[in-house]
Amino acid sequence: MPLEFEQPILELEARIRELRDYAEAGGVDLSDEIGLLEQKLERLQRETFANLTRWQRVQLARAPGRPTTLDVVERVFDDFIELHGDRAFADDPAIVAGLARFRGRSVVVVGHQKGKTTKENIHRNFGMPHPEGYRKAMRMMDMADRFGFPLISLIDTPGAYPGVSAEERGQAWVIAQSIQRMGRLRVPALAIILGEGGSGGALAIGVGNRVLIMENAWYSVISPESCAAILWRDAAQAEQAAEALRLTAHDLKELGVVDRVVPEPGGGAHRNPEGAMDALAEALAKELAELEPLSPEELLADRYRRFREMGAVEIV
Amino acid sequence: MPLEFEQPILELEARIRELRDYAEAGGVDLSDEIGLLEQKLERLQRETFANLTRWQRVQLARAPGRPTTLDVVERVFDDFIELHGDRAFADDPAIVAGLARFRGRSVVVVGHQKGKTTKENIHRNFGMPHPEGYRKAMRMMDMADRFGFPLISLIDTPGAYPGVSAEERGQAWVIAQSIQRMGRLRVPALAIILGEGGSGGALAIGVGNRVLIMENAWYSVISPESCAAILWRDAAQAEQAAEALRLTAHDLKELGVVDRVVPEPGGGAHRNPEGAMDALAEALAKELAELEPLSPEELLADRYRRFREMGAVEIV
Amino acid sequence: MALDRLFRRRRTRGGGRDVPELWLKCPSCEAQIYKKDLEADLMVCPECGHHFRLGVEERVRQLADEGSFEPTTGAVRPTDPLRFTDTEPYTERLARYQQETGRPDAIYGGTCTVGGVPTLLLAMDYAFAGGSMGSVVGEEIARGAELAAEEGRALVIVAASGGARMQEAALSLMQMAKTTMALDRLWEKRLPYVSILTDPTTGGVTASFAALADVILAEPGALIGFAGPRVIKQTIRQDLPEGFQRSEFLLRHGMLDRVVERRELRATLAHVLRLLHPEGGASDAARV
Amino acid sequence: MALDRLFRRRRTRGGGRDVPELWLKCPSCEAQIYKKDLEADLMVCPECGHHFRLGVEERVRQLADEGSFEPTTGAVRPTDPLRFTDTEPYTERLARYQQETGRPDAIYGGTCTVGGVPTLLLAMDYAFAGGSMGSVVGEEIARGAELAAEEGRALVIVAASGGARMQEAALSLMQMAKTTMALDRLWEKRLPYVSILTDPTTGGVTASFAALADVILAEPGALIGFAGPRVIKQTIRQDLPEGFQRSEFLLRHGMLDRVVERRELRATLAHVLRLLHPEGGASDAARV
Ligand SMILES: [Zn+2]
Ligand SMILES: [Zn+2]
Repeated sequence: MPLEFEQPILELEARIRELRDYAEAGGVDLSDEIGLLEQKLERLQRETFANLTRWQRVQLARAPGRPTTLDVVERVFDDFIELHGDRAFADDPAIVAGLARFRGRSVVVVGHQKGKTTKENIHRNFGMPHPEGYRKAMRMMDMADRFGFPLISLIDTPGAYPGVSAEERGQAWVIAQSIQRMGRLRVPALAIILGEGGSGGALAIGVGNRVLIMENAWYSVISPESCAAILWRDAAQAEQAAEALRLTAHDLKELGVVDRVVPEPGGGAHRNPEGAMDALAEALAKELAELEPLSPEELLADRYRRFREMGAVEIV
Repeated sequence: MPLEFEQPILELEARIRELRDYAEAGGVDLSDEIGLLEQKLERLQRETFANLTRWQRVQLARAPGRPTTLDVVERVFDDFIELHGDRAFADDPAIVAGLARFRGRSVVVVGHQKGKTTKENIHRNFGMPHPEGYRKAMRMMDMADRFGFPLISLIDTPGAYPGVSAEERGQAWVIAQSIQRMGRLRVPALAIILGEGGSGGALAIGVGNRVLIMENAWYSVISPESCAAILWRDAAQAEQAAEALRLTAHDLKELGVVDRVVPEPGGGAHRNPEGAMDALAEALAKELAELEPLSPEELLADRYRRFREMGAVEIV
Repeated sequence: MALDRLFRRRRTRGGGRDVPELWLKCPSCEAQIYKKDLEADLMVCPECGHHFRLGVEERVRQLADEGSFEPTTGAVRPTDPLRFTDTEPYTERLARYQQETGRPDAIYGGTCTVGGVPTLLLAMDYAFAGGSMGSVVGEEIARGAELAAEEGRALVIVAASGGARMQEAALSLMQMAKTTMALDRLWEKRLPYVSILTDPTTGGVTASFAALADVILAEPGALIGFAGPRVIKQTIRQDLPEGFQRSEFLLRHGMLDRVVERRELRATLAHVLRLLHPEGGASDAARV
Repeated sequence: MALDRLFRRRRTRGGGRDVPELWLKCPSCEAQIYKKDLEADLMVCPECGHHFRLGVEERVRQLADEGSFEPTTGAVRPTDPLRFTDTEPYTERLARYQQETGRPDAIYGGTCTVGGVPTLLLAMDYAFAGGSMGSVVGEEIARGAELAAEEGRALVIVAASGGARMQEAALSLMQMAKTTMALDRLWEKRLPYVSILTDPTTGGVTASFAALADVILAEPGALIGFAGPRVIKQTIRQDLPEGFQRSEFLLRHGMLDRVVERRELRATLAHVLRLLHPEGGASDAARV
């Protein structure tokens, strides 16, 4: 189902397609008309996307068809092999992890995983990890340190799962531990917010030396819906909450929370996932090249400095 | 309930007590007779304990009244404070852990815990840990390394719990991890087999720079009963299996598996727990004094050497 | 402080009477308790043992050795980086809480000794915006950890928080990483860190520095968790199990070292710190 | 090898007939399978996929790059340190297994390459005393880890074992610590260690080196655990859950990285080793 603000674009596209089919079938030359419509389409798309509200970005970040972690490991990396399990309780399908090559070098990859169908989403718990998922992530961080491989984390979660079983098995504890473990990595750590960056469940694998974000992704301490439910006492005020939270890629760049915004192709990553992922690959390669010359001690100090400076306070 | 081979000793003790009561009540002087009987008692006890079979030692190791980990932390250590939990799933009452002082220095203590009553034994699962217990033990090893405190482990378990839940949560994995974690300690590690040293469940906290054993404790790859059930296809052959397994303190000293046998008072530790624990304290103090001058690297190398040499092979 | 607010609320409901309220109703057993008795009992219900929420200054008084406390917090003040407004501008909310509590934000603490051990003691103020963690709380905790490391002090943090401060959005979230990473300054110096979880400790505070202490203590009956009970109930559409997310539940599930009654808290804390801190001295037994 | 023994048993039961047995019955689906077909399928039932136990030499053939294997085991021989006798003296048992397998003890392996990666490959021999770990198995594994570290090789161990060898009592138990600690030699050199769990892997082998690999693979349907199912059944006095302690169960419970069919095993192993080993070369994709 297309998003509301995409409708005019999609309709125009459909009209162009029809026209082209008609021209082809009838052997008529409609290239001028089609050309004009295509210009109009391009303008419409540019204008729509130049003026997206924050809430519309949130919808884009959730749009079906956006690249997921498994899409990225398929296209951006070579030789991916998924590794399973937390060695303690279970394998959590809401987090995918493994080894791969990125432009020749071995890397460790870990990321949230949403499903593409309802069935898969139920299996993946809509990308909301249990403690086991974060424990698997920590095992991958150990692996990265053990072999000196960079860690690349892909963030796309509404949040850590807020359920009884997750609480029983220490959801808060494991998120804290994962933040700490990632902060202690002696190898380059790159985090990318692919789609949704929901709170502590996102940050748990977000303690990178560099934090990148896709242009239409969001990252916040709370989802707009939950924020609205608490502060406005009305979840329907999500649009307003999204504005207030300043949760878009450009907001976060301004706030210093992310280091780089990865541009998405016109129409958003869900309309052209390959294009989005290729842009991501370029950005990753650049950032990684900057980090690789650093010693483990420099990487630790760099990461400390990065997060130590976060926040806005006044000293009197 | 006294052990069978203790009966003659206990009967003689009772007779002496009766005689003494009678003498006191009637104002009669029976000191010669009592003196003779006391000599006889001393001889009987010495002879009985000099000729204990291995199976009888196993029974002593299990005798109610023997010092448990909680008894030892109470008498041998000062300022003990129990710490709980594995930070992942549960607190396992079959393993007790905490901080304490030993002759002025801070130490980390971890040990199996059996109950003294049926109710307590059910609570303690008869000293058979689940994976959570070993995870708590590993947390204590982290704590010892973090603060540079010696780790002292007290072993007294029939074995790790062989149940469905324990298997589901990775009993084998956690034992292996605990062995590895203890092997990597950068602080002095002392292990003492207090009573029963049942297999991997014992070794999981047994990777000390020095391994001590109480005189009437046992330590083996399998309990005599289980060994008999497998090799003789008859658990009743436990006595024979105990002989074959050479599982007593003196056997293990001969095999090089333990470094020091801590003598128990006449009649065994369960008849005089304080005496046994005071002997243990002396032995601990001596061993610790030898280890404390060693650097972390020397301690690691020492522990590696100790276990690397274990085994009996022929090279052709 | 939580109590002051409770009083205010009750007075308002009662119609603005002028009579000072000398009696309090225990929210757990509903007993009427004479206020002075409650204070003498460290704000623990003498009938049922319910632990009332404690003001931060009272908390410090109860934990620090007498006369040893010197505040270090207060110089760090909140700003409004997002120019956040919900039903009320963030700046106005802040001003109100600042006036009510006399503090710039939801944290208070300083240097002291506990059982003779040099300590940096911080307490989160639930009365200030539900003890929520924004940039100031994060900064004060990071500074606290760094100062403790520099001066060779133990770090003790009394947590009481509804979670991250929404009005600072992603910047609040980043405080989880900042505080967590600052703790490593203590690790490097082998200085202990003890966390005391009080009612309530949830969200981003539990999921960062509060869960990472060497020793984690909690007051009885405190609500402790990641997600709040309401959110969980919405998620699972079932009633929550009895005692769920309370201290005793967490102890059973392996997340806490000990649940400690308030009257024992200072002694237990001193006990732990003396064992862990290099200046903890010889055995307590030896002292006597 | 397990299969040879199976044959012998069947022949004996059949009354010592001379006819070679060309057909085998699958213990899982009970299909009659032509022996040559089974061998061609790497001893995997073509009907149901059941993985028959594999001899160690065949195992090495299936995993090592062709022509690369040089045995390193065999010089370490068992003794009888406890002069152990149950229903039969340990020395006689040993002699019988040695004669049957042509090996001194329950392990076989050597240097090779796997997908071009220099490797030290060890396989436990279930046909030798149930693959039990005594001093020899422990020593060969420790030597293997040390040699791999010295020569810059990956370590791969194919586990198949009923557990520790009772006839060496406490000395067997010590092999769990010895093998575990020897693995750290690889850690220091950043060399990978991959464990392959096959049917069955239980007891002290699972609870030491087998569970500690960087990557843990398992064949489908293998029995893997600490305690044996019989012991557990006795303990809990209930039937065990369906699929309990099988590879797929362990994967779900987070203990394994992957369950890999035998026909994929060499490729998967090579894939992992190439990613983890410093001499793993460039991307597979780049090679093509
Ligand atoms: Zn009450
Ligand atoms: Zn079959």
